[in-house]
Amino acid sequence: MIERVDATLVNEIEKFGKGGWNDCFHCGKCTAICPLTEQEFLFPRKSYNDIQMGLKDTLVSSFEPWLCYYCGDCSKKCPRNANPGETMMILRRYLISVYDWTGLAGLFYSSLPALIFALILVAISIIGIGFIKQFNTESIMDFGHHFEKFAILGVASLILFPNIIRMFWYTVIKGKIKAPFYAYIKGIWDLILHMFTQKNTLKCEDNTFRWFEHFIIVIGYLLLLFTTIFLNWFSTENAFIIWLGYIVAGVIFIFTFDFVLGRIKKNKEINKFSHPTDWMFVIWLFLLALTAFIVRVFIDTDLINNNLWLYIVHLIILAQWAILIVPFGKWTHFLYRSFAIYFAQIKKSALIKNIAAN
Amino acid sequence: MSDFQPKIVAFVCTWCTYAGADLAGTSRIKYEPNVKIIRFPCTGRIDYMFLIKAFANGADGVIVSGCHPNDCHYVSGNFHARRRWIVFRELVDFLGMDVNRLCFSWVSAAEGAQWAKIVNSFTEEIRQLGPYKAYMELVKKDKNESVF
Amino acid sequence: MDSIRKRARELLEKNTVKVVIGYGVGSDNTVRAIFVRRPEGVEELIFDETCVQNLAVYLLKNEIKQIGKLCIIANISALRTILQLASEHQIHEEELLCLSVTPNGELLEFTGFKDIENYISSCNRDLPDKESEMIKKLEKMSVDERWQFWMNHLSRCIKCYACRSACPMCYCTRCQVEYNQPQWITVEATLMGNFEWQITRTMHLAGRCVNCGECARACPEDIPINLLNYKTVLTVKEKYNISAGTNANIDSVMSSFESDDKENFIR
Amino acid sequence: MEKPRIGVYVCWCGTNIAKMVDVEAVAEEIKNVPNVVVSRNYKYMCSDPGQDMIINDIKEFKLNRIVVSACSPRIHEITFRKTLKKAELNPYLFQMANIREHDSWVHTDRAEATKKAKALVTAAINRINYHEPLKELSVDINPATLIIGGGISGITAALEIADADKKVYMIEKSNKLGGYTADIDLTYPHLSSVQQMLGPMIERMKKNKNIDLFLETEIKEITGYIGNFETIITPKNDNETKLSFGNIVVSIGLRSWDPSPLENYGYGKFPDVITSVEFEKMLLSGNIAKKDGSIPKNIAIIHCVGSRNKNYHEYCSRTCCTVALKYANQLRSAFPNASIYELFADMRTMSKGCEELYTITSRKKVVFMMFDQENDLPGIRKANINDNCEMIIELNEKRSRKFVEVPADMVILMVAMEGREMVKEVAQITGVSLDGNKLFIEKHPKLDPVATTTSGVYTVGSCQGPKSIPDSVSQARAAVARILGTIARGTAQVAGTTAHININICCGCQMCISVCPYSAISFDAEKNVSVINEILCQGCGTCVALCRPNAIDIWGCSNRQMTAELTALLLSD
Repeated sequence: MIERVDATLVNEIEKFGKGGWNDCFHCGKCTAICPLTEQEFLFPRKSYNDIQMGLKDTLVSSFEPWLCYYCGDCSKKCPRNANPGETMMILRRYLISVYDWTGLAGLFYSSLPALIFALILVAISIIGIGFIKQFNTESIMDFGHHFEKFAILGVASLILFPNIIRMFWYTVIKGKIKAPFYAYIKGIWDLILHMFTQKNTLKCEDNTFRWFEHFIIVIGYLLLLFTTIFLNWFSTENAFIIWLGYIVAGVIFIFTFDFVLGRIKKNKEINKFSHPTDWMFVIWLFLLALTAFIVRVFIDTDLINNNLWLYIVHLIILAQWAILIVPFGKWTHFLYRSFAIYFAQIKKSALIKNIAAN
Repeated sequence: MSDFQPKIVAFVCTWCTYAGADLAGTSRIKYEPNVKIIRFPCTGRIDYMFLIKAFANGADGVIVSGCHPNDCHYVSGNFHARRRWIVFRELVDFLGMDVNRLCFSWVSAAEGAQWAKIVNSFTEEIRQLGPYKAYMELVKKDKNESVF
Repeated sequence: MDSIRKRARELLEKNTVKVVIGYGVGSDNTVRAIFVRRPEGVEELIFDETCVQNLAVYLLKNEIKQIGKLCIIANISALRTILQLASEHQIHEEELLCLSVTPNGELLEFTGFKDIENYISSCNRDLPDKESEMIKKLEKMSVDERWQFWMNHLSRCIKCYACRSACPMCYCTRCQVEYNQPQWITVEATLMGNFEWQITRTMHLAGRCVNCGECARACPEDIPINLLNYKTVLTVKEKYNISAGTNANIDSVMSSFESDDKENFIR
Repeated sequence: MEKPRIGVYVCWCGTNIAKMVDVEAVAEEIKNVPNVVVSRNYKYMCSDPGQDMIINDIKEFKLNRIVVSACSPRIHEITFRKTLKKAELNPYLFQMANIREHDSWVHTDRAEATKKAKALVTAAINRINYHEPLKELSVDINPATLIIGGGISGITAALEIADADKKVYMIEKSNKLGGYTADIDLTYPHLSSVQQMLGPMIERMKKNKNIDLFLETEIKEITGYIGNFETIITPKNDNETKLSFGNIVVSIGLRSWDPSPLENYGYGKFPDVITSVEFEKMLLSGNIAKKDGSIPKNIAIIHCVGSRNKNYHEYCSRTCCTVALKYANQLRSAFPNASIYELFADMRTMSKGCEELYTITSRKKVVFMMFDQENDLPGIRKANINDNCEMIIELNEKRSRKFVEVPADMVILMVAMEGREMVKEVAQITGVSLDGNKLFIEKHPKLDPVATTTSGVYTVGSCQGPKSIPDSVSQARAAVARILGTIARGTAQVAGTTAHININICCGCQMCISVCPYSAISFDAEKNVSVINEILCQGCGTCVALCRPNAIDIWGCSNRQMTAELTALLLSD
């Protein structure tokens, strides 16, 4: 099938942010200076072309938006101020909405009222549950502990896993990547490595510190998840776990604070443009760590029983995070990006095999 | 043989090659001093007799150069010249003259470097060929000293 | 032969033409040009395969032109000369009547140049075999051998200019050799002057020569100077696909051009 | 002729020449050349003291020939000719030897360079023996001007000349003024109305008493030369009129190309594939619609149709890219939700404000796609029912290297501009040459872009090459400035270096007539000889080299002069 050009696709993409693709006249400078682009995956210029021409199938099957770590060099050097870095970000939002079978991701990205409504709905539900539990500290905290486990399990199995399958369908199947099975096995290590280390960020210039911050947050976040869910940080008396929880929460708290501050200061290219969901992601992560920290302090100072509302606030933030941000928001970068790198590696080996075969 | 300094005369049109040679000068491009230029208004003006007379007066090589086709200041002079050269070259070749000693070229006013290149390569070619002894003998056998 | 005589007599009797230029018997079994002005003179006219001379050379002579309307017994060379001279505005249709005989002995009478053009287009205009072969032979020689060949021949030239006089295309009021400011070509017969004269002669005939061979026939030293002209005829034919003396209304090869004339030697 | 008394002046040009050439030795040695009376060397011959030196020597030593050995004659020949004039010596009794550009600046061996300089100077001296005083001809200028073609540039020129109170004859082939411009709706880049601009100009043309307007009139022949042209015209419904004029402005413009030969675009086959000219008329009428009257949802504009293509027109038609952008803007205003596609080979938006128009257009959701003009043109086919559009353009998109389909309900072909059907006749009538693209050749593409190689004939506007309105108008005004200058002077000088015929020798073969690019040679049937019009002759000398009996020679570059120079150059070497 020959792909059809569609001038109206930009209207759809525009819902996810105002990109500068109209200003691009394809000088190719962005691609020339990008440290991450390579022969098989040329970006950002190529993606601009796909957007301008409205090549939806090509866009949806492309990995390029995920391979970008938004160092912002391209945006700085663009002679037409077409802002390629932000456009790649917009494309990631667009792709998240495409992969998401529920359609909620697209709704939340394109409509702030809908997002706020959802947040409020979650908050009311938690308060409602508190009401059902007659605001009993013990049973609410017990509910919280189980909610976390089930929320994670539920989100992962009902939303994230189907969405990854959809991503596989759009990119690998429809993108006609024919790679041998062993390539999929071989790439798994890379999948895990990139998922937890995001090591490609280091290829970007002057990005070591940002990578470090990011890395610490990911590790911290996973540790926090681990301590709260499996070790039940809020109910344990084990001093090691408590200290670990304190430290991890504190670290996330500090680094996310720095992230928020960066977005306020806008002194880096990556921070210049902030979609409401970008704000939400860092603020919620920050609040998550902060409330967790304070809840533990209150537990340790035995003040929690008289200040149950504090735990409920924490629980609300946690629920919003787990139900809204994790499956539909920026958190999915963690997943999609690493899978994109995994699939991209497979595509590359398929291409190499094809070249060798010809 | 290599220290032989050939005498070469160049018949050029004023609008293109002469101007091109001027450009070689203003660009300070260095080339061999063997070629001396005679300026004509147009290659169309260059009678084949001048070429013959150059050899009669002791030239070892002759360059004829003007505007590229379609660039003639006088619209079509170079086209007429080209026809004349084609016939003339075939004829003198048939008469046993060494046509390697005749260099025809198009050099525009913008091609200073090209002019220098042609002068240098043609001078070297003539240096390799040596003096035009056959023609010199022809001249010597002529009882008349004056050639005009 | 009879048909020619008959027609010539008619023309002269009716005073349609004033003189008939034709072939007659010369001394020592040769053929010469004769000018018949009275009807009874036509009996002297002959026409056969020995009549190879190009009588068109007389058409431009003032003495002949003054007589009045001419009739010429023309062989193919002469017919071609007439066309070429016409294209150079030297003769005009109304001044001339041409008679000729086909190889089968059929009398032809041409009233206009168009008739001649049509007839010529059906005739063999190739060079004689002997000369063609000689040219090929010379072309195969080395440059030095060719040079030697021509020097041997040209050293015999006595500058009698018979070649010029015999050539019907050499009608210039003043020949280039007659200049002394500048002295293009030496007056006396010197090797270089002879060489330069032949170049001049051939260049001036380039695209105009109808390969009648009259120049070589006229040469008292038997120098094959017609080869030079023939070589140029071949060049012109090959490069521009033009043969002189086939059209009374075209520009000469050397006074016309195509913007994409092909050559391979211009740097 | 008096005996030559030659003064030779070898210039140092500061160190430019003196560094590489031993100028003193050159000046000393050439004293021995016959007829040299004075031989000097000086720092700067072109300076006032240098020129004064020549003037004084001419008076003191009764010099009648001057040789200056310095830089290129292309720089200072005119300077020294003026010096000779000042000294009341004919300016053509002068010759320059170029020992700077052709010697000191290009050689590295001082001895060799000096030797070459001696040869060049000796050759110049030998040649100047045969120089003759030449007369510069002066012709009176008829103050009337003929303008051929009533487009925007012709109208501008006519009004400018008429405003200066000089007579104008305007010849227009069609029945109305305005030419191509009259069919345009808005101009780029500011999208202002053409009709508002052109209407008043045409009104002024009609009212102006200095302008004689001949509509539906063609010219068959023009005779004469600068200052003194004549023609006879037969206007429609009118008697034969004889016009005399001193200058000619050719402004016949161009026409749009019929794109039928480019079968891949299906022009003539699909009703909604239209040319830019047809679309412009649609805009002018205010109704953009498909042939069936419905409104197009997908509109494609294809650039470079027949332009920049070796098989049709190799040149760039120059205005179409920006016009296409203008169309996209006008389409967007008319149909805010339509899909607009621009298929281009290269986006060439030169001129003020045009690049900005491109940027503005690109922000209006116009899809720009590139195709390979040389090897892979897009093709148009009829769409199927479920395609939801009229036509499909198959395009090998160059930037993405992707083969794509573009839906289209209307396709606008930006067609090339080419010479009008009568361009060859006009060129022949006016004695101006056309280039291979049937565009008029200017006298100098950079330094003299409105004059032609025929004095008194100017070409303006797009007949010289595709042009925008401002460019055409500037050219018209530039030509007018030249013409009014000539009229104000009253006379025109014609260089003395022309060919001349010895009618005693000419045998009337008329070969010279066919080679002359300026039609300067005519045939005198009575005397059976060719005659050269010295005013038309530009002195190229092609006829000289061709003339077998040497009946033609050329002043300033005669056979005698050139052979003298050649001999001396080689013998003194």
